[in-house]
Amino acid sequence: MTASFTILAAITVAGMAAAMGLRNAVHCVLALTVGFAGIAALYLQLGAQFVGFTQVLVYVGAVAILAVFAIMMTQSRPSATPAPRAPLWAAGGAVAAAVFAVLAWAIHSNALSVQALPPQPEAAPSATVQQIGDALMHRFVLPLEIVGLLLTAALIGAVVIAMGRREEMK
Amino acid sequence: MSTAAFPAAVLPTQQIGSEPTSGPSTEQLLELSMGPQHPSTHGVFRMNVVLDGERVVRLKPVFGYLHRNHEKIAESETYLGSMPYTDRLDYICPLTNNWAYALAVEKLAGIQVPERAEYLRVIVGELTRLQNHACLVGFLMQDMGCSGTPLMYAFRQREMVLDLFEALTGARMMCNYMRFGGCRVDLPAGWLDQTKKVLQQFPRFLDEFERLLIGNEILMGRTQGIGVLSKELAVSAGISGPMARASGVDYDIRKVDRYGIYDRFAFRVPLGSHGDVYDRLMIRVLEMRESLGILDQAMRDLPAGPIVDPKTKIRGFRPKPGEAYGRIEAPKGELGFYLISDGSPNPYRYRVRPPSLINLTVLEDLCLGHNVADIVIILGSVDIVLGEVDR
Amino acid sequence: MTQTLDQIFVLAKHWLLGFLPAAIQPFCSALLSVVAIILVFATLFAITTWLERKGLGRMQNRLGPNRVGPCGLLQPLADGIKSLTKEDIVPAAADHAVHFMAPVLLVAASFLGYAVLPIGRNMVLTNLNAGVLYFFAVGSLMELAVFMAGWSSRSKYSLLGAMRAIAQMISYEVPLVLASIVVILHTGSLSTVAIVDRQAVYTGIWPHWFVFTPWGLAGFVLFMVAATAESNRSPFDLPEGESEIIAGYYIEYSGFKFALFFLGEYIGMFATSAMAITLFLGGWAAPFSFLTWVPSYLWFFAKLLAIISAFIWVRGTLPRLRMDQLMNLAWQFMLPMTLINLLAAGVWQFMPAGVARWPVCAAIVAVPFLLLARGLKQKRKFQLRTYRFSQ
Amino acid sequence: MLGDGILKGLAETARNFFGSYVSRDRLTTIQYPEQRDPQIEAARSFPFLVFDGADWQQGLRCVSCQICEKECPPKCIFIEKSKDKKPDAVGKPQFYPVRFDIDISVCMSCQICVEVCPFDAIKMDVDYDLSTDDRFGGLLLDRQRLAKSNEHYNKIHPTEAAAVDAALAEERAKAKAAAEAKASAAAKAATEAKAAAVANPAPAPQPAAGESQ
Repeated sequence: MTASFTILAAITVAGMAAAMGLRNAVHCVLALTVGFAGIAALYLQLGAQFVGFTQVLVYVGAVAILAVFAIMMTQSRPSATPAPRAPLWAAGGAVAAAVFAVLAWAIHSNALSVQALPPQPEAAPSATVQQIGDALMHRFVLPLEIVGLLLTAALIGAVVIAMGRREEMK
Repeated sequence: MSTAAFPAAVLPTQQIGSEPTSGPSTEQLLELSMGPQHPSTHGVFRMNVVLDGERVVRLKPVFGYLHRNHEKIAESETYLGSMPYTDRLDYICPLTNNWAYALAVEKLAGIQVPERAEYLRVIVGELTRLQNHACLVGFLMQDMGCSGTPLMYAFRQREMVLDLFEALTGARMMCNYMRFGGCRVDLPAGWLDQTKKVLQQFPRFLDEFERLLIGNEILMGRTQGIGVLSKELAVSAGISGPMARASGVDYDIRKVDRYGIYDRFAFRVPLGSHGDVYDRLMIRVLEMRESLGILDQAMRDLPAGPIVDPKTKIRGFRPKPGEAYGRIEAPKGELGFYLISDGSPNPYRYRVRPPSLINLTVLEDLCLGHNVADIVIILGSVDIVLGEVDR
Repeated sequence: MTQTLDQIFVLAKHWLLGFLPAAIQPFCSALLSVVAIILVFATLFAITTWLERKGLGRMQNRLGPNRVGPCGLLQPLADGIKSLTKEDIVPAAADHAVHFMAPVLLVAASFLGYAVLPIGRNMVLTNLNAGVLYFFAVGSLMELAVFMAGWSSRSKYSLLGAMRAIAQMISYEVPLVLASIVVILHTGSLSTVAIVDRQAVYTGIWPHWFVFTPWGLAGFVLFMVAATAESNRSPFDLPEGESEIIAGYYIEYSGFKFALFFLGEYIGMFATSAMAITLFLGGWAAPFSFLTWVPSYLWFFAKLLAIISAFIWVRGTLPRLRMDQLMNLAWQFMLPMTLINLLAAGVWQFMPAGVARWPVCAAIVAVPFLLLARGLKQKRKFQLRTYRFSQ
Repeated sequence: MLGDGILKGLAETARNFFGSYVSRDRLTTIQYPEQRDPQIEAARSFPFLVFDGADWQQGLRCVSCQICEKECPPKCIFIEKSKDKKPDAVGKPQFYPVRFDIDISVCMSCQICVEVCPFDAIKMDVDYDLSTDDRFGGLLLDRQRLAKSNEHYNKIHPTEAAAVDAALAEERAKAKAAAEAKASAAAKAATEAKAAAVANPAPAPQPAAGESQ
């Protein structure tokens, strides 16, 4: 529990909470981005440079922008009325608390077993990226290819849908 | 404002007024007011554009920000008193405005123009065409985002022509040069040599300009197939000038009317076949080359003699009752003045047929389906001057 | 002696740090480097604005700024004072907090990239082993800043500009990253320091810069085109497009915030240019082995200034593309070309070292380029036209 | 090939960039306050009133005929005629303007006033540094500010002024001859010469050659 971890965790939690709580959808996305950036910083703090930068590149650079576009595309008109408080807020809160408890327990029990292990020697940072690459290209090459195929299919599907709409418009 | 995601930015269709002409009703349309302070509307012109994304769905031109009551003022002025006001119609080419007005009054009063004055009129008129077209191609490039380079080259050339105007008429833009039955002053000493020097440089500018941009892929991509004006629409909408000729309409008043002494000069009229922005640009470049030829011939053949009809009175000028319409091929198109005289010192009715305004009427037809970026260059290729549109 | 001169800034930093207690030395070391980077590149920004205005002026046959200080050198200072003292106008409907944060975030994000750029030998803030990845990751933050600026202004023009900017930056990030991957493929490292070290070796007098290989040259050109688009420079300055959407996403900014946008854009441009230097032009390495005595950072800045001059040159020449053309260029030309270039780099990697791999790789890049270019041109039917004349 | 047009354009700007350092007709800039273009003789800015001799009030050529006031298209001239008469440029007693105002914020420099003036009294100036922060007073020029000497006129429009001066000199000679003739005739008739000169109509001055229409 170092000071930097505390600060980063606080920023992340605050960002995510604001993303849920703010009224304006665009503000929510911006707050969400702060949360993403906090998570990326946490990865970096753990020495996972590749994951951290990928988090920034993908989530801050792409997902946030995508969310913004989605909001712009769908929300044509602002809802002037404040969102009504959900009637089941108490039940929701209870579920959230239960999930948190389960997760906390899982992590805590796991952490004990980790602590039992001797502290691992710090992996040379240059190895991490290379290790990821090696792992992807050797051990996980089949899953990688499958994921790639799936994404390509999704991409083509998206293009087809978009083109169909354009034809309609003409 | 915290609740509003898009209070001002995106308006739903219902708020715009009428239904969009195309597209599904769920489309979000954006109504954009381009102008009157927009940098590319060539003055205080305004376009209310309805956009679907960046595609133009509707476009409504709004005129009148520069309305100066020109026609009504002219009806309370003497005939001569309107001459300086015509400078301010199309302030890029004052001399052709002077000429058209003088032509109308000469028709009305039956005044003969001495030969030397006719030659002088052709010389200054073609110089005006040169600088107007140079100016236009520069501005069109600027609208296309050229960071000012072609515009500066064009203005360098234009300044030289304006220097000539100043040496001859005393003013760079508000020349007030023509008089009924001729011109106001004769050429000062050395003016022809200076003009020859300027004209010798002009082909170099045109070559430079063509090397700089005409073969440029970006320019071709931006202008070819954009803002196509069909020949039929050009004829039925009364489009004139380079814009009509770019659409393939063989209509040049210098050839049709042969007013003045234009039948003495050998020149060709370039015609486009596509009617897009590229053709309108190129027609102007080609017309500049033709104008250079006319100027060469006119300066070669310039006779000596009086420059103004001595019988025409400068004060107390009262044409007999009647009406007349005088028109010329101004750089922007057919510029006409329609006058009714009731025998008094001021016209009973005075009407301008401004080429810019008539050419602008097809703007929406040219712009529909194109991008915001295209609106700007289409407007630029129409070649308007708001002083003339709004009068 | 040359060694000392080369390392003078590194030595100076160590000497300064020697005065401090060891506990805060790492922190102070970083702080010193950060301050140095900000100062140096902010100065470069000032010089560049002057250079740009002078260079553009000369290209346009003007003088450029020449009133403030000798040769107008103090013009950036005057501009800075002007923008500082101007009224800061925030639109009434604007989202004040986001409106304020956008320029700050933009400048911050644009400076972040410098952390991994080796400015000279041993002169890099941090040698991250995922340095290139880091650079592109923080570069993507700028999109967010642009969106914030455009959205929070609540102006239609700024919204259009922001949409354009984001679409453009996202599209061109793909070819930008793909163009740089060839270098990573060759060096097998994401560390910028390692990449430069690989290039700072010589055969005879010739350096091993990656730009001197077929895939490196193609990669460099593709990278520079993508970098031009990424930093919103002409001819890809659509987000600003002053003749279309006036100033795009920062239309509603004034005074110092406007200057911050300006600063951010230029700093981002320097960063991508510096990345191009690092990846393809040998970073701080001297161009010939007998010139290695010149301090390394001087080479870096010489290369940077050369690239900036090229940017200015292009800006002074080309018109702007249209949005759809920009996208087509990215997806139909840049993307296939970068992928083909990747193939070429792979072939280079696996072919035995020798003369044979040169023509093979060159052909792999050049043949598709010619075919693609011809195909694109024919598809669009862009051509020079001939015109007919009526007599 | 894709891009050759772009390369051609780049070559052109490079040529202009270097050309602006060597060629004078490429870099046409004039550094305005220090350097100025030579004054063009035909140039015109705003009208002024010409006076002869040293005293502007005595030598003003204007006879307050008010033609320019009537003909001015934007109606920017205001003239108040005097009650008494004084001798004009030719020596003939004439009315003179007690007030002569030109609002140069309204004036459009058309020089129609110059063309219609039968007395060569109003001419166009070339001075263009006229901006002022006094919106009304500074731009409403009165008689005194409008009056400029014939030498000034000769300086700014030498050819035109020479023609005007020649015509005026001819007028004066004619008037003088007529006056002398009258005087001798009067001496013969032993009547008062001065009264005769006043009573006789002098020939109307001709417009100068350079200004004729």
